[in-house]
Amino acid sequence: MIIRRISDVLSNYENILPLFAGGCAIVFLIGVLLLPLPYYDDQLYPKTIDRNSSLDPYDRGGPPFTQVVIKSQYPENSPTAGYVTTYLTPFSWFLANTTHHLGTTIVAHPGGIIDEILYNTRGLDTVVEPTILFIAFAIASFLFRREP
Amino acid sequence: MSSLGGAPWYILEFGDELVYFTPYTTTLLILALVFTVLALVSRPERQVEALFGTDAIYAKDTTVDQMRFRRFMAIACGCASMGAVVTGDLFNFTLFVALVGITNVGIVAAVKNRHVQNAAFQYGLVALTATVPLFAGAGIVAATTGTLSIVALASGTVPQAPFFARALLCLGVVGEGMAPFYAAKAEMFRAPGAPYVIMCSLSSLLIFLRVAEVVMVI
Amino acid sequence: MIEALFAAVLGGLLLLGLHRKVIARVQQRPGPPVWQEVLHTLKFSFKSTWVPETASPGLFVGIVLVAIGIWTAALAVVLAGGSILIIFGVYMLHKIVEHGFGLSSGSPYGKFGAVRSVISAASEIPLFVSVAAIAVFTGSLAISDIVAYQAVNGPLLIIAPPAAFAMYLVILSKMPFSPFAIVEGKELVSGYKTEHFGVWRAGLEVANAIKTSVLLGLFLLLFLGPLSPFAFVVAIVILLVSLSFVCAVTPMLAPFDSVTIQALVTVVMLGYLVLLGVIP
Amino acid sequence: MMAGKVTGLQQGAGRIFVVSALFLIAGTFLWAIQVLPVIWYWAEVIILFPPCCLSLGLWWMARGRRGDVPFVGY
Repeated sequence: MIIRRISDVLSNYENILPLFAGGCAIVFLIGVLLLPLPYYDDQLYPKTIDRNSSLDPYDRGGPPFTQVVIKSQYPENSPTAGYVTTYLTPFSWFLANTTHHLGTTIVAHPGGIIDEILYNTRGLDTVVEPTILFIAFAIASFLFRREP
Repeated sequence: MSSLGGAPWYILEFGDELVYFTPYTTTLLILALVFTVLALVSRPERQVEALFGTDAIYAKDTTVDQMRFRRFMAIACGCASMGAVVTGDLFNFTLFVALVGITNVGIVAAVKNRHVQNAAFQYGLVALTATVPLFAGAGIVAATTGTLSIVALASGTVPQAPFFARALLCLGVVGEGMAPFYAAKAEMFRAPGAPYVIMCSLSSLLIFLRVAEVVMVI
Repeated sequence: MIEALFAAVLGGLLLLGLHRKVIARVQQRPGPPVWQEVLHTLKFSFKSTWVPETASPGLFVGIVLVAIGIWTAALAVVLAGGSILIIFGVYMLHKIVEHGFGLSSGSPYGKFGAVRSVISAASEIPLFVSVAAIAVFTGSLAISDIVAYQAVNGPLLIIAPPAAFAMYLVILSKMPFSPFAIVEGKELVSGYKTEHFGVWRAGLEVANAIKTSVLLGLFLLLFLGPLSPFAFVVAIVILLVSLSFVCAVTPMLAPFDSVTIQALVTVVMLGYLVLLGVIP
Repeated sequence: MMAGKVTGLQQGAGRIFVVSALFLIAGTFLWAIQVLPVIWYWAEVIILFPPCCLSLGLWWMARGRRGDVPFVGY
């Protein structure tokens, strides 16, 4: 019976990856058929590429070492957008305002270096991205160091 | 705000990312929290096994260093799914979902059992592949609507996200959570350490529930 | 709330007893009395109770609390007329409860029950489609809105029969003795509940009773709309008897076949959604 | 009826039962006179009903004896 045959295929976990890849291929094919998708001009994070800049693909615009001009979705929530302190969670912001023990350098935050390359305004992403990296490192190092 | 999950009770602002607590997301958050606490406080069980061809019955022990690592991974997984269910930003959501996929592999990575490891490897490959549709989905939403905030997308001030992007998001979450095709996941569940392996399934169910709301809203 | 909770527990236990009775009568057996499940729960409550030596104590006990808690929450959502997405979430989380019950004891029977419960996660997918189809017609997912919509436009059972069918299948897969109840197959002793005895089992029975009441009641609210209390009771009994008939005359499917059939139903339902025009 | 003496576990369970039942009754009363908002009342019931349910049975019959090993000796 066809059901028995389908469930035979499904029950073997070696077949999961080909099945998933097949699903991806089908969806992408449908996507190609649905092209072109309209590009929405009023982008939240506009990007102007200055081909003449010496920093070409990485030039984020604006004069260096000052505030970057950043458009944000909720300007009222991020009055400090463009400064490195934008990263701070409400708790860290409270700490930074009440004590002298919280450095505000971008390097103080594990995500800082990575996210400076991305953009200066999205808080939680900065934390999650390096977390993914570190978790992957943790798994790899545990597997490497564990007793055989 | 569309009324799918109820009106938000509280909105927490992380700069450009809103974390919002509707009845729906709060329910999911509490469930993730409860099981994370369970993983934190309960010791692993000892699986009783019978050896084939003999009358020997023995209990598998989980060593302390294994237990520590797996507990760490289970808690990380719980935190990742908590983030995924409450976040109000599409890109942030995809990041959390990717984190869930990695920690799921981590939970069983320490188990010394060939069968479980093979399944975890297959699962890891699928989770790896699934990041492509996942981030592509978020990228297409950004390109066609100009924003990533789920609140803004739900309010109807920007164009609706195309069907293709939503399908990609679903596909990505299906891959990260291995949602309907559980063959590999079922094999992973043979590993001892119940409080931790439960997080594998819990996290994927939670992100699945959340993506259902997200694709209906955007 | 408290009185509704007691009504749900007692009603659910009686419904489960009726379920066993009808199945027995269809199979030409005398069957247990209808209040058997109530007696069962009382009996389990008063039995000597401990935690197995190999079990993970926190999870072993905690999962019983979670089981009762989530279904109490689901009942609260139904009473408040809240979003069916939340009930959907609770329904899917019942899977985790099954894993927890099965895995926490260390017993092989429980473990296999839990592994089967992971396999059969596809059984929840038809619910998604059902929810989506309801959203298309009513434009809202709040139970109160859906009931109000039906008071004006007639029952959804007539407007969207495939959605009702999908939901019926989902309820069926959670009934004991159903063709999809692979997690508690008799070849695994009692599946995931094997090692939970005494008070733990009584707690599980309470959770199951609330679950049965919530799911059957929800089906009536979603697809028949507002009913008078008497009509509600009659309808819930009719619904249950129909489920029992299906359970009585069908054998249990092999685990992966059960998953495949439910996945195929989902595919059919997706086709229905395309027809409705949700998916362009 | 009850053989053996009451153990510490039973006493603890009995206390949990009394406390949670008192809270549930108080909550219902406060909700009925409209002091407690309905959402808090529900939250209280959801949190307290499960332990109330279980501790009643534990108080009755949990002797706190050592656990056995499943699957062995059948």
